[in-house]
Amino acid sequence: METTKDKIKKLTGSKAMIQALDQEMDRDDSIFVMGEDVGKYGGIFGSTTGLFDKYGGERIMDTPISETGFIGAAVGAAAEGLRPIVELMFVDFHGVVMDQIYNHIAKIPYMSGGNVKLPIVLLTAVGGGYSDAAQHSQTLYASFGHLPGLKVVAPTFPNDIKGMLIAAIRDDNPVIFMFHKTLQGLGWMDQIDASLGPVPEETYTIPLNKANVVKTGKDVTIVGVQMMTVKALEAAKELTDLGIDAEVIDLRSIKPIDKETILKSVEKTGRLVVVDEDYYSYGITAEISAIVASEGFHHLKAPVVRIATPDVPIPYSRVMEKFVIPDVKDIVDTVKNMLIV
Amino acid sequence: METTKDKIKKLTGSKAMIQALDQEMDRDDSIFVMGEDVGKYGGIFGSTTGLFDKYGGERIMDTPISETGFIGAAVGAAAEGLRPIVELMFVDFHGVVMDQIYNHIAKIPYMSGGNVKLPIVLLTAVGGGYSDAAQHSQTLYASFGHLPGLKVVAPTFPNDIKGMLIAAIRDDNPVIFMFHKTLQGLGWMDQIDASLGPVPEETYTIPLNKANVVKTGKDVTIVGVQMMTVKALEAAKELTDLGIDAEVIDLRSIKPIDKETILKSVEKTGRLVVVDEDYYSYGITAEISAIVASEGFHHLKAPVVRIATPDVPIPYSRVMEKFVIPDVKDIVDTVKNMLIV
Amino acid sequence: MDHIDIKDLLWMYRAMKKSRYFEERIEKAYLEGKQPIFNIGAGAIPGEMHLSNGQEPSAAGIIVHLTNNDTVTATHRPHHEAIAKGVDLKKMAAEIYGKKTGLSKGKGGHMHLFDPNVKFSCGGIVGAGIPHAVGAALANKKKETTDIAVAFIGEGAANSGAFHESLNLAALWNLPFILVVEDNSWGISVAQKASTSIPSNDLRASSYGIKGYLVNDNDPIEMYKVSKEAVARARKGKGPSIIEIKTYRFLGHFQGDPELYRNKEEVPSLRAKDPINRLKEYLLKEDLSTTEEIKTLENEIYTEVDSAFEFAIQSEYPKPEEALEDVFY
Amino acid sequence: MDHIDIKDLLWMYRAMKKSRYFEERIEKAYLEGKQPIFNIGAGAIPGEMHLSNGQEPSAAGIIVHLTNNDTVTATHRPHHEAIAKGVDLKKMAAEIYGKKTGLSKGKGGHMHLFDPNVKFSCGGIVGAGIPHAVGAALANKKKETTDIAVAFIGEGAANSGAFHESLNLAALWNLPFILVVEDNSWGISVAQKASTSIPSNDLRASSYGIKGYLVNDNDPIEMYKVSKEAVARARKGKGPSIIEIKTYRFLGHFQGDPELYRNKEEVPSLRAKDPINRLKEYLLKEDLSTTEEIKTLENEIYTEVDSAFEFAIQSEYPKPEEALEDVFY
Ligand SMILES: Cc1ncc(C[n+]2csc(CCOP(=O)(O)OP(=O)(O)O)c2C)c(N)n1
Ligand SMILES: Cc1ncc(C[n+]2csc(CCOP(=O)(O)OP(=O)(O)O)c2C)c(N)n1
Ligand SMILES: [Mg+2]
Ligand SMILES: [Mg+2]
Repeated sequence: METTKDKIKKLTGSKAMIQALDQEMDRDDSIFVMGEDVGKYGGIFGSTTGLFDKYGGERIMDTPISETGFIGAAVGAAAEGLRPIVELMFVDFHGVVMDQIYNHIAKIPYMSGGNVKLPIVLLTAVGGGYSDAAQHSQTLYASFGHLPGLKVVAPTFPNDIKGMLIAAIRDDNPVIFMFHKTLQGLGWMDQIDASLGPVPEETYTIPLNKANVVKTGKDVTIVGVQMMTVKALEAAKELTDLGIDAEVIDLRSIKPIDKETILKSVEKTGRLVVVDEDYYSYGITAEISAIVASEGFHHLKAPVVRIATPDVPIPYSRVMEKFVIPDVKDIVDTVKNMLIV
Repeated sequence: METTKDKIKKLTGSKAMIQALDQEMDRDDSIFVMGEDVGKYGGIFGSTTGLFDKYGGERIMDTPISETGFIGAAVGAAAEGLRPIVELMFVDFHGVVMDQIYNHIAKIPYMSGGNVKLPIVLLTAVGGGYSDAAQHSQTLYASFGHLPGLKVVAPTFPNDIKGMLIAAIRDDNPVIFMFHKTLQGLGWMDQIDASLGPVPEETYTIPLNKANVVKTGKDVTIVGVQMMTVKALEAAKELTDLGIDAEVIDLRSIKPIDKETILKSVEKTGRLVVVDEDYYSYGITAEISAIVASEGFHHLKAPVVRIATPDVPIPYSRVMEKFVIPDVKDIVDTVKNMLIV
Repeated sequence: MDHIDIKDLLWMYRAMKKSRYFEERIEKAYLEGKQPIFNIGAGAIPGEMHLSNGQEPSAAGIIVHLTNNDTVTATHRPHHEAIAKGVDLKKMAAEIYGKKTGLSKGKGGHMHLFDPNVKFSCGGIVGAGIPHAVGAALANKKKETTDIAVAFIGEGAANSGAFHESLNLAALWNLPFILVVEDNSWGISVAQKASTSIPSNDLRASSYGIKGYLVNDNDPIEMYKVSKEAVARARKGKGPSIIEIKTYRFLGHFQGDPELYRNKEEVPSLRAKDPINRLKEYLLKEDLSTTEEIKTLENEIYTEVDSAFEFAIQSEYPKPEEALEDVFY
Repeated sequence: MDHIDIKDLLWMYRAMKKSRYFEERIEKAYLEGKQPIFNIGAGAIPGEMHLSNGQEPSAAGIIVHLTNNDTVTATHRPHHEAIAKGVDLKKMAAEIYGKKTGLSKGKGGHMHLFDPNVKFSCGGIVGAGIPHAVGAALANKKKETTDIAVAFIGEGAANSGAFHESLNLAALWNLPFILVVEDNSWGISVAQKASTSIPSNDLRASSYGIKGYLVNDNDPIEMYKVSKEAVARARKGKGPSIIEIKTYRFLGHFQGDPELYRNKEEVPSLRAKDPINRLKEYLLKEDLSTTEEIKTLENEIYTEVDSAFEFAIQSEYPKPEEALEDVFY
């Protein structure tokens, strides 16, 4: 990927998504978007802003609140050679359409012996932290990662958001593309630095199966995804002051997991901390700990450490929500405990 | 629990379930059952046979194929003080009703600050091995274990089936009760010894949060659930001939997991093998390996080993299905590799 | 004044006005800490906020016929129904403020209000409350009471699978169940015409062999009358009904909604037909009440609502670690 | 013989008879290795087996009006539709036998048949195929073809949420879509009356502002006529329809069903009205065909089906590790 400076602009996560969609829709007429409020509204979390004006209602289609209907319709449309992009407004709503997602979109390519390809991208907003309570604050990374047939990605930074979304659209397999609300850089939510970043204007792809070492270090490996990557980076900064040199890996892909990158890092550091905004049990912290405990066992100098949202629904009240979602301090304290005894 | 010999009879898994339901329904008028074909048919996998004749259509209610409707109705009925038992015929169908299960049944007790209790038992049949293919052969243990607010149990033996079902019915929290088709001892499926076992006639309960050491041993800890427990026991027998003394733990409860029993065993054996009929990634093998790698790390003499159905849908053709579902030989070979090098 | 009880109309006026005033206070409080820069997670009341201003007739017009033992399930836009149903106002306000004294000790928030004392609940998933009410109606039937259950939804929710499954069940089992569809023309930014293949959901009653009623133009009195019949039928075991009311959404879908999708003239023209004013004028014109009486009633409301807010504001926050309670393993 | 093309009726007879004979062979083959003790997982064809004997008119009567470019989605009981739609018979038989030469290389089985060449698919989740057909219809409309999509379901599936969401979408977007509801009186053991609040699903068309048709008594010719109209309307952009046909289920829900829930006399009385015989008699009575011609046609069918089974039986099984192919990460 050759890029010159003047072709790179700082974009928010939302703008990076829109640019990816726009460039791909421009290139390929068979792409269209269906979802609730993706039209004039532009997507509740800014995934499609401006695209309705450019592409019209035939290609940016508002739907009724019928997730099984329209996400199921993506199957038939994809089987006919179109490339549907469907938005499930909040990942928390997956339960009304999970059958279509996991029994059909995910399995038909396999059940047809590879004869039916379903190039479907399911966009969905994840994440808490703004008191939207138990039914609108989840990430559910592992709920999708557990089930076969789906690629599941959750990029953190605008550059990755654009590159991985283009890769997802061009992929002939179904892809669940999770974008984190706080990382969209929306004007009406928390403003955080990580939601704005340099994005090349040209089209490019980033693989859907590669983690990314976002900070190198030698003392401990911290793996996170989306907001937990951001917090791990902040924690790493604080740890530097304590003389601890942490390596931070941005997972990016929930399924498949890039074992190699993680194992290589643990080989170097000997220590693993996994941080997850999703629920603790049967989540990312479990999977990555298990990978390392079985395939990187002999490199481990200390027990693996898991930091995740405990197994309770996300509470509404800010004080309680802050308590359950892992924070920078949790990471710093954990690593300190691990290394300074 | 005091039992005399003459009060114990050998029952199949199915008969054990029915006895539990019968005794509880007899005791408590507020209990009723809803599900597809639970009436005259008696449950596709024999969960309610005979109960319609005894209790009639008001308490053993056949429903339309409207899982969101009738499982959602359990919420309202439970909130009104009844104790609904609902059957989701195959766990594979959960996708059409997952919203009711995980956003409402599981969360309302919490979202109401404990003011609304939902004593609902969701019965559901799990398991493959008879060529029912991708949409009728799953166990999906972790899909439920990952989400907060649900107790999730999956007993193996008739004695546990009865005791845990009674405990589930009496519990004031929602419980997902998974029964394995092959362990029901049905006349039209594979006949296996484990599906028949001694069951006390009187009512009794078995805790919903305790694993069970079904064979003691000192060389390696093998953790399984349902059919994988059965296979682990067979494997343990074969291993004995090789001079390997395996300890086998029947997990029984997917959520919460009885960490103590597992950690205690690994403390003794120093070696862990987890076997799961569910999918590999983000499954039981991940969670238990992670628990041990973080809380029992210093007892581990070798890398943990995970054996599970790989991350592909369950194929129809017998040769391929046999290949994906873990078998006795897989366990034996694994343990041999682990111990005899 | 055939079949209309004056007391009922005054009750309705009180419920509607109370809801309106409650929400006016919420509207202001919600912006505290969100200015000059709006940040959904900031301020005294964080998270999404869906207000029902304009939609009061649908709640008051049917709940006036209900008792504490009848069940109501509502949606993400629940205040008008909660207030009409008699949900504890102090605890409700405290819950919205995320306080320990709230209905759910701060765990629920404005989309998740539960008051089992008056059999009220609501939730944030479109359509999901319908089967809950069907289940309550099933329990009522099993217990051989004359209690009924009413589910409220928006017109958008009427295109969800839960609508169909629930109505078929309720009809099949002849349950004491009523579905109220509040057609406020919008499902967030999607117009009724862009979501629904027919003009109104009372027409869908024939798919289940049940009764369908349509109330036009947000008319509180028509809602009252129609509901009276539907409630009586349900109590008598004559089966479920659908009532659709064409109602108004004065505010955005949620607070902070830029509302770029709707015509600037829509809201003023709806506000000109404010149903609360219309009911007041009716009461006065027909000599069913006096300016005095209404003033008194309104003052009572202000006092009650203000003290609920006072209670909420003064209450303590939960302890962080209380987050781990109320899930039982 | 207004609007009936003789060739069409012969085509229908062929499709119906082929399906029947195919299933008769399956019925026998399914029991191989399952006797004396029935074990669902044993034998040449393991797993569940849902046969459609008696239901052939619903498939043939509409598919006769379709081309290879029209889409059909079917259910767990898919053979009659698959065969009428022209799914490769050899590969279909091989798939059911779990062979490498099958439609899906043995990965799908009888409930999961996919033949993209003739745009056929089916699946094991009740109701789930409806939105797939709606999506195909949407694609047809986007591409401005005159192709249409037809979803088949049982009457049980008509109470699923997917039914409602899909029909509303199809109607709203005016798609070339037809839903055929096969009411065979049963959803496994649950009678139509115990699952459905109204007598037939054509009545539900009014919930979507679309056309509803009812075909009584499993009548192949009536199905042909009604479908002709519905297909023509869909092709012309006049919107979706629901066709409900009252059909017969001769066998149990699946093979091995003890059928304790239905009256012993039901099946013999249905068999007495076998629609294949009725169509044959009609063809002969009206002099549209001859005993000769029908004999020849039947012999062709036997040969074709037998050689499909031969192919399936002779084919090899996949290699175990092929299980890991066709999921792409
Ligand atoms: C299953 C589901 N899908 C989508 C949403 C997001 N959502 C919340 S409210 C809403 C619009 C609801 O419209 P309507 O039913 O008409 O109710 P109104 O907001 O107009 O009161 C949507 C799409 C949701 N909460 N649940
Ligand atoms: C969502 C879902 N629920 C339940 C089932 C189990 N099941 C398979 S077929 C069937 C009955 C279907 O009845 P109907 O739609 O009338 O079709 P028929 O079998 O009569 O052809 C049921 C309940 C399923 N496969 N999917
Ligand atoms: Mg609305
Ligand atoms: Mg049927």
